[in-house]
Amino acid sequence: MNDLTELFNKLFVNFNYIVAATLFVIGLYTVIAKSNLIKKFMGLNIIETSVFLFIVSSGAIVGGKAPIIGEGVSSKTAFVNPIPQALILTGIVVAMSTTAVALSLMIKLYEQCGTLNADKLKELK
Amino acid sequence: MKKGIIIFAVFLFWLLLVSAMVSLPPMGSPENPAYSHIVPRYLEEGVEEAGAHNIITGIILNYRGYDTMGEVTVILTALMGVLAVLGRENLLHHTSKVDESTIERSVIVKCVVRLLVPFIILFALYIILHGAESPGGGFQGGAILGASVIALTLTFGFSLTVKKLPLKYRTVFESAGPLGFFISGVIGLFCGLNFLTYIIPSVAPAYQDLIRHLLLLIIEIGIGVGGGTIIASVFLAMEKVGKE
Amino acid sequence: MLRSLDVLLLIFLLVTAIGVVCTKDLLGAAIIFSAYSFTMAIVWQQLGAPDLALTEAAVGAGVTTVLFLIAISRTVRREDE
Amino acid sequence: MEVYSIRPLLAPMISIVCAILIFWRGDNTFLRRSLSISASIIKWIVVFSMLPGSLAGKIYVTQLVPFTPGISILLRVDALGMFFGMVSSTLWVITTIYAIGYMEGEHARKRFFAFFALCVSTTVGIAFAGNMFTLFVFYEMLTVCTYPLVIHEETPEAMKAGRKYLVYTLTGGSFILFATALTFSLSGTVSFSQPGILSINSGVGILAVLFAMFMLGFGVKSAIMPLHGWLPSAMVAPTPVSSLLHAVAVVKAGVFGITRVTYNIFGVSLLKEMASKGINVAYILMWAAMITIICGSLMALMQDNLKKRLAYSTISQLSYIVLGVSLLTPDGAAGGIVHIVNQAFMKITMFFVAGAIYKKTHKKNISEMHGIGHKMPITMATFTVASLGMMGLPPTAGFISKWYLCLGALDAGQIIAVVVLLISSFLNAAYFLPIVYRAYFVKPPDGDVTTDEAHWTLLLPCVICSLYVIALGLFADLPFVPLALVREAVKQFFVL
Amino acid sequence: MIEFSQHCPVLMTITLIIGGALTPIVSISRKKFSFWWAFFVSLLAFFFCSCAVWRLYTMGPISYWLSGWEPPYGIEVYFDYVSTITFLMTALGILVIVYSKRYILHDISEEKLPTYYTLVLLILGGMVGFSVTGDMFNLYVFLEILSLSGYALIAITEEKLNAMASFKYLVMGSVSSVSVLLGVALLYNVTGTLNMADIALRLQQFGPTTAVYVALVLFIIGFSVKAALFPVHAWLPDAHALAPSPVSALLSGLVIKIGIVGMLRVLYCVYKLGGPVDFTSVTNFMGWLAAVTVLVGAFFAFFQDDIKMIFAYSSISNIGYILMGISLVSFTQPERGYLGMMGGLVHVFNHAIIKSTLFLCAGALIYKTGFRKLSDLRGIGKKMPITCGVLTIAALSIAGIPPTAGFICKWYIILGTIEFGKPIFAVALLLGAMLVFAYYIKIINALFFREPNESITEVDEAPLSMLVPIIILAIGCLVMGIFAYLPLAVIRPAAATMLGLPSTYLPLGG
Repeated sequence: MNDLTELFNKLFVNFNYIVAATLFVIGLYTVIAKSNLIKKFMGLNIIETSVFLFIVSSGAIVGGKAPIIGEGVSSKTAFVNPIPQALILTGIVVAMSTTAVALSLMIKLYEQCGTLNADKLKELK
Repeated sequence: MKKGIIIFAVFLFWLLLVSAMVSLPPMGSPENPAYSHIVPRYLEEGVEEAGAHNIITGIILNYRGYDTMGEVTVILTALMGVLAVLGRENLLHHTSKVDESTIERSVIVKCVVRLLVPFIILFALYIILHGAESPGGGFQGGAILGASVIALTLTFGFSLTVKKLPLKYRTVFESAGPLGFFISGVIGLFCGLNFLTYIIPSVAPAYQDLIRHLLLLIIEIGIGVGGGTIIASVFLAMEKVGKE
Repeated sequence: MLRSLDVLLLIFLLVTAIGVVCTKDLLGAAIIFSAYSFTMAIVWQQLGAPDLALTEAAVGAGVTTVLFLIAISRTVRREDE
Repeated sequence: MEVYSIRPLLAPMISIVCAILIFWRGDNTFLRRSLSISASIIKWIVVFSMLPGSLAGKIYVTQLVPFTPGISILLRVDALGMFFGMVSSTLWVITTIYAIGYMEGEHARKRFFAFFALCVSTTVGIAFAGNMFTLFVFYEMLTVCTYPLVIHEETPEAMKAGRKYLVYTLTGGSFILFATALTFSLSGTVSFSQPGILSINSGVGILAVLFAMFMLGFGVKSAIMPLHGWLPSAMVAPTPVSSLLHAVAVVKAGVFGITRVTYNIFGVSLLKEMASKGINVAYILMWAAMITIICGSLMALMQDNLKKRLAYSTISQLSYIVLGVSLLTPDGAAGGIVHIVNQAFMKITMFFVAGAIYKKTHKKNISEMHGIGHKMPITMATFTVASLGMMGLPPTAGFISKWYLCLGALDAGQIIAVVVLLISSFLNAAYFLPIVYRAYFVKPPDGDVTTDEAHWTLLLPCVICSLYVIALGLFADLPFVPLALVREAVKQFFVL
Repeated sequence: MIEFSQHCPVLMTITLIIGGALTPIVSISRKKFSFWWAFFVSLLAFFFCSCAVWRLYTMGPISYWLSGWEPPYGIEVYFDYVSTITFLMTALGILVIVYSKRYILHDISEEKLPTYYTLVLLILGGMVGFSVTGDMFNLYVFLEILSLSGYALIAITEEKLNAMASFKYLVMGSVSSVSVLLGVALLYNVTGTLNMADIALRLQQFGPTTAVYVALVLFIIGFSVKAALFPVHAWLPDAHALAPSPVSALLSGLVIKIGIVGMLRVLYCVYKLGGPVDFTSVTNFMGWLAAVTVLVGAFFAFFQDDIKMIFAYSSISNIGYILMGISLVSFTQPERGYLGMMGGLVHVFNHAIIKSTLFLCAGALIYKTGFRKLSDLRGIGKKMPITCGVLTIAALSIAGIPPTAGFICKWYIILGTIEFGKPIFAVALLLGAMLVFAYYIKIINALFFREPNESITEVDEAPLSMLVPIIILAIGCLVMGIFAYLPLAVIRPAAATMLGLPSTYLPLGG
């Protein structure tokens, strides 16, 4: 009983992480189960953003402010962790880049094969 | 049946992830190793050392500048990928769906876009140049810059944009990101310092700060211009349709 | 740490994600995906990351969605095609 | 006494250079022929220049490249290696002359002669290998180099035979590779030394497995039953190939490997020690050899195709060697090893004859060869000499090996081995004499008895080899004959 | 020189990346100039890499602090013994670029030339950066650079199936990248740092938690996809077979090795033998996976008729060899894994050389004849003797026939499995090698020993710019086998340091 409460507690404390994990598997399901290529790629985007959510959350601090240290801000203020944000900035760009390449591939694929359904494409081969 | 198996496998994976997530240190606590190991130095001395009030800008341009160089290379790679797959647009052979569409764009849209775009570009420039002090920076500004080009194309057509932004200039601007890093980074190298070092000890202390600002600005502008142009180019390459 | 708004946003995030998965109309899915990105941007703003919120709003909700829309306009709109 | 010398390296290099030159400029017939002959003669001289030293107990060594600590590509000519090197280089000269005559008018001669040279090079490499690792390297190279020769005809049948050959030998090679690695792991070295490098401390069970793996590996090329399947099918190759490679180089490389493993990796004392602990691997090997001797002979009886019959006879004769080696007595080993050269000369004569007959009359089957002795008297005379040698009648070379084998078997107390050898002699008579009988005493169907010998390039090798068979029997005890070298080798193995 | 050489690890990366970024600019007016530019850039990178390697073997590993920030605060580039693979990458890069000069115009229009060379330089830059970085997130960034350029290079031709192959690769590759990123994130959350050495140190302090194990699993999944191990290999055959041949050579020779380098970095630099996380069970599992991969790859190759498809499947099989070699580690007795590790690492080099030779030869055949099926290519050996001869050398080499390069690794991995007490792996490997040889013999038979195809007339030897690279590579195949002590001397310290032994460690037979 006590263990259960503790587990529940932990789940709730790290709620953001749990949501990120859930989003991850939702995306993963889309990638695996959906046969439409554009849909697959939306799933992939969900996976990527879920990881970003996880990383950003791990940098959050209770009552933290954005880490912009201007004049008049006392050094006592709690700032959130800036490193994850710097990483995710890169991550977002990478995600967008992958999306651009993938979508152009799909456009070409459609021009050549006339379908974007993975099952039908397999038959074409 | 197939769906059930997938759901089951995905569920197992979820359990794996959750078991990891639960064992992590509690979120938001300042005692976390993630918060107590490297971050204090960034927060306390970041402004001095990195030369930016926005610590994030300091990290992405200075502490972890190499990552950001990789990042701008990634978008360049993406553009090259799109070009490899679809090829550049060519005014003689291509039009866009926008041009072919028979729906006349309404006057209101045209007016609003014409009015707004200068402001959007101004805002983008502000974000690019003011990245060291406030939220934003090179890439965010670049994205907005690119978005303004997209807005123009969608309202006034493909051929106008292609004419106004000739391929020759775009080719140069697309590589601006890595190039900015190269220019700023190599200066340190020539002074016998490590790559991407912005503080040049051989210069009089009064000018050191100025040089650093200048170098960081070159990078910011490089990222902004490069990012914006690449987004526009990707859009144009994907949007074009072959003429019969 | 958790505020009710955050919880609400996170749950909305899950709902939009499932919405993306379940919508058969790709155009609709792309729009929901845009909403998802926007929610994500707000979540990040709440977590003290305005830089990221700005980027996600511009790139995730903006550019990525536009790219999806172009792709859909150049290819198919229904998922099963 | 070890002497550093470049000659062990020179011997295989000559053939390799020759092969490369043939690949490069081999389209010119004259150049190709002169290259082949001169290379084989130069090599023969190089190898024989080491003979006096070898007889005096010298060991010539060339360290090629340091591979890693504990392992290197090492060429080391001890008495056994010298012996095998001598056999193969001598036979190369003879076979080259024969091949020039035989291959006249065939296709892809450039390829044939180039790979022929490569094969000899690798065989000499096997002979001179100073450790198991080097031996394996050359052994695998031999497999690969032989392949284009086996499938020379490029007919579907030849391709099938080639495939079979590769599957058998490469599987065997894998066993050897594994066993070599295991040896290295157990003893920390793979160099051949007296008396063996393994010790009983490794455990009898694992040693038995190791021995079995080596035997399975080398047993393929030495065609111990049931690993012999490839040999009869590989007879589709042109006769010079069958003769040199399948009667001499490839199969002898197998038995040579068995000898090396038995005496230089395991060593007599270790095998005896293992026997005393209850696992007598040599005894099992002996039985395998005996079964192969009898079964091979029986199967030879059933063949009508002359080359096939010779192939099965080879299978049976090879096991004489294995039998001698597995007896673990000095006389037995001497008999077995000297049979390498004796059998080589006898069998190559027969193959040459078969090839000459085929070239002249296009007859392959024994049942068609009525009265061939009238047409080709000299050729058939050499065949008769070789058959008598196979039966082990004095004064041919075959008698010498059988004599020593029987002595060794009696030494080891294996009366059954003596019995098997005797039965085998009868069987040999049973499948060779009818050929001789048919050739001389049955009238040819068309009654044409005018003499019509093959070209001198085909005839000369047969004559030389058959004379040699007799000479080896008559002057067995002179210095500078193979037996003296074998005695030296056996002295090293048994530390006499 | 010393002063200069310490900058080299990062100089070679930025040379390739900036060179790649500049390619479209320098060739605005003359598209064909992009070749000369790419050639120059790759030569320059090769020069820098040689300097770095020279320094590594005279003065030890190079730790380079970018922007001058000390490691946990800034990004560290760490050029250690494993990074010598960059030497191979830059060298192979030059050869592939030279080869592309004539070949690539066969596949793409002149319009796309600058794009092609940009992508080649970027993929090289990505791989080089990936191999020398000492920072986990930087690892991910370079992983993305090289993956994205890889996807694009496959789809650069107008062939119908290429886009599909590329997309398959892209989806699986992206999922794998994301799982690597999640692994990095978990480790960051636990340790608070991104520097590899620092993570290793802090993992020792904190001890293992579930998250650390899960991160390990995620890394393994991610890098397995990149390396195309058995259950997640599906993308490889199409992608490698359909790409233009020089690209296939790069992908099969180098890009799949990135998965291996990643595993080495994560397992042996971050998690470390003797650290708090006992991952023997993981490596054990990887060993079995490798054994299955060897057999599966070899088995499927058997049924192919397309010459490049055969090579692609054999890549899967060979990646299995490498993984088998590097997974033979014992947590408590690192010395026992030494020989296997050597074998695996040597095969990283040798397989890269051999497989690029094969693909480039296949490319030459396709370039000249237009055929890619074995049944169509029969008898071509008489018309193109040099190309086919080189192909034969490489084929023998990959089957592990001595004295070629492939034999060395086979020997070491088998020795390693025996030393490690897992002879069953050796059996799998030998069986795989037999199968491999069986289908390479099929190729050799078709090229040399079958009736020539009548429809191939007027075919002569490939042009010089294609012959030179393949001949150099063939010489590499032989030299690496005959003078095996050269590569072994280079690899030895890498194997030792991976296992936490002193870099001069040298057991008997090692």
